[in-house]
Amino acid sequence: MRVIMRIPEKKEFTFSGPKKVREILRELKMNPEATLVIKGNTLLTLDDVVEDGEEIEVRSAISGG
Amino acid sequence: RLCKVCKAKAVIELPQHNTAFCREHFLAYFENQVRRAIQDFRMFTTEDRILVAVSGGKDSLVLWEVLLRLGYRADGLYIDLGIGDYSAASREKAEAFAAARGATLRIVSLKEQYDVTVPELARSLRRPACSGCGLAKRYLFNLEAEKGEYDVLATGHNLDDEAATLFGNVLHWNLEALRRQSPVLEAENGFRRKVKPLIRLTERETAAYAILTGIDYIVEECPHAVGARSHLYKELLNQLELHSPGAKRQFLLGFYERGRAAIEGATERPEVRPCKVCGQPTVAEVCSFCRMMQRVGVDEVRLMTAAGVE
Amino acid sequence: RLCKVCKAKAVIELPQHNTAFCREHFLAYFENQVRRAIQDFRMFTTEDRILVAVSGGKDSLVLWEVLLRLGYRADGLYIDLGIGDYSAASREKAEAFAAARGATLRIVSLKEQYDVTVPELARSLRRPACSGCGLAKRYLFNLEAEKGEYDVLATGHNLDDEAATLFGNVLHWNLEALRRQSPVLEAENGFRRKVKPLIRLTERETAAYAILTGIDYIVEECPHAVGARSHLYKELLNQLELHSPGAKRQFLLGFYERGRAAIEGATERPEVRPCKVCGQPTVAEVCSFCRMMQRVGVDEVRLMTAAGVE
Ligand SMILES: [Zn+2]
Ligand SMILES: [Zn+2]
Ligand SMILES: [Zn+2]
Ligand SMILES: [Zn+2]
Repeated sequence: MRVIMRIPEKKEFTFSGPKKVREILRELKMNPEATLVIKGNTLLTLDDVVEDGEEIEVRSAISGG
Repeated sequence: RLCKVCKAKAVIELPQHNTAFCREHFLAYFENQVRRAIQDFRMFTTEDRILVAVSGGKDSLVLWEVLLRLGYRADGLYIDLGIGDYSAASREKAEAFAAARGATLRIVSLKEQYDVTVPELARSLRRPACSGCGLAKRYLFNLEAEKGEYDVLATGHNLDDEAATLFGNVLHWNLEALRRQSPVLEAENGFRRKVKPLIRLTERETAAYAILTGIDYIVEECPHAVGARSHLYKELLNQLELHSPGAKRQFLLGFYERGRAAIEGATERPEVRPCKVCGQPTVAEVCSFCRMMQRVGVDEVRLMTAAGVE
Repeated sequence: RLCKVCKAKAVIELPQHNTAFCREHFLAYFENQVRRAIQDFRMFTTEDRILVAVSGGKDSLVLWEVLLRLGYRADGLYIDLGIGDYSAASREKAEAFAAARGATLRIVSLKEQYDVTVPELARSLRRPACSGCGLAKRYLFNLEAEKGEYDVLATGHNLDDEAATLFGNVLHWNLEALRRQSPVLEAENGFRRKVKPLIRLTERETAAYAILTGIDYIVEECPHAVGARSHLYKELLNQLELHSPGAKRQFLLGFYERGRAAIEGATERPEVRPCKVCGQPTVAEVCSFCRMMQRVGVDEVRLMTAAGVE
């Protein structure tokens, strides 16, 4: 699977699936309290599973201001 | 995980409420929280004309969207600060949002009105860009609201923004800032009424609302905001939240309910009067915006003209 | 890195003061900070008889050591809570410390006086052990000070302890607790004067002082304290400190200088009177210690006898 991050900088990761969202966030060291996982036009919860060949975006919800 | 209301598959978990929602019920929950903030703090009614400060980011666009959905009379104000590609891209998002909804977007450009941009300000003043930027935004927001005769100014500050500010104010025991921190600042001495309808919702919730309603916002951060102190405070509060869900919310709402009143009586309110140059309210002879602009070479006539003073 | 004073090799760096010290100058710095806290907050004089609450841990033994070195009249009080090996080991440390210095150590045993231990209390009450433990310590400390006619009670709370407590109180906006949080609580209504002379020094500094002066303290934590909320607060504050050295200190001392006064006026002081059973001060009819003990079967006569009431 492809995991895309846009902020603070553009990055891309590849994981082998199936894998739970919770696991993906743990490996990326992202705090679930400040993160959304986007697939298409919807969101995934921590127990959702991402399969090989799928693409998701992990987006930090923290912004300045 | 299933939606608490309809048992359909959930799209978002909210540990602070120990719950989860499907798309439909999350949007309903979100709009309800905004409605509740507006009512609890008596922010405005459907009669009032509201000006929303729109940056092109998630919070301000989501706020505008929800106010329109709830039937309020809300226009947007975009302030173009001339921060290169970032300003261009964020302005486009704001314009596209307004056009798609047939909503009114007012635009003020620092470059057009004062022939200076935020990066230029920062360079001449040798100050961090964010301080000049915040000052300019506050000033122009109030000025434009006056010109457009709006009753209320609304900003998209969310729970995380406010909790981080509160954390910083408490760490330094800045009593004056604590007194001023409020979901509603009443109109007085030439300042318009100011409100923050998103204070019951976290940053993560506003981002989720934007994604689930298809609001196209600028994801990139302002290049000047990187490494800001408020990020550190937000991170620490989110770590706390991870261990005790709801802690952030309790911290902020508890302050509004009890802490603020306790501190309010102990600080003095400075006297406010009109700026000798532009007429906007200030505690000095000349307001800090005019002083900043004069230091970078903007002349008095231009400041007066932009402010609509003869 | 070299000692700021004498340029010998440093043994400790203090980022919050942007400095480093050799052994000798660190000890001098440390004792000076204690002296300064005592003076700034007018804690006590060389005339006063001081009772130090000694747990066998680093903070209380270091406090006792410094007070003796500075020439104060300080005795120790060890309260044996009956927490298995932990109590036995910590009591030994306290006794050895006193013996080596020819200092007076008073000992009170919960088991001997009331025939109950903290683990038994926790089991019967089905409450976390720490709540009963804190209550018992506070009660017996005050009672013993009265019996021994001490002028002041001193505890080893350090900057991290106090900053963590403050953080918790602020997170919950517990105004009553904020009002009571102070380096000095004046004597009133049967409570003796209480002071915290280590509040200008961090946990790391007190540990360093113990090690460099060869004080043998109990390193293990009380088995009940593991995972306490205050640990999380300390960790978060230490992360903050890493990014802005001095932030913890500023937070705590700023509260004492400005925040506390602002909040003090806004809270009401509850009325205090003697407990109907033991005569110790309380805001209820019967004090919370006596109520707790009665709930686990300790009878009134025993409570009265232990308190020296006829
Ligand atoms: Zn649903
Ligand atoms: Zn002005
Ligand atoms: Zn030295
Ligand atoms: Zn009693």
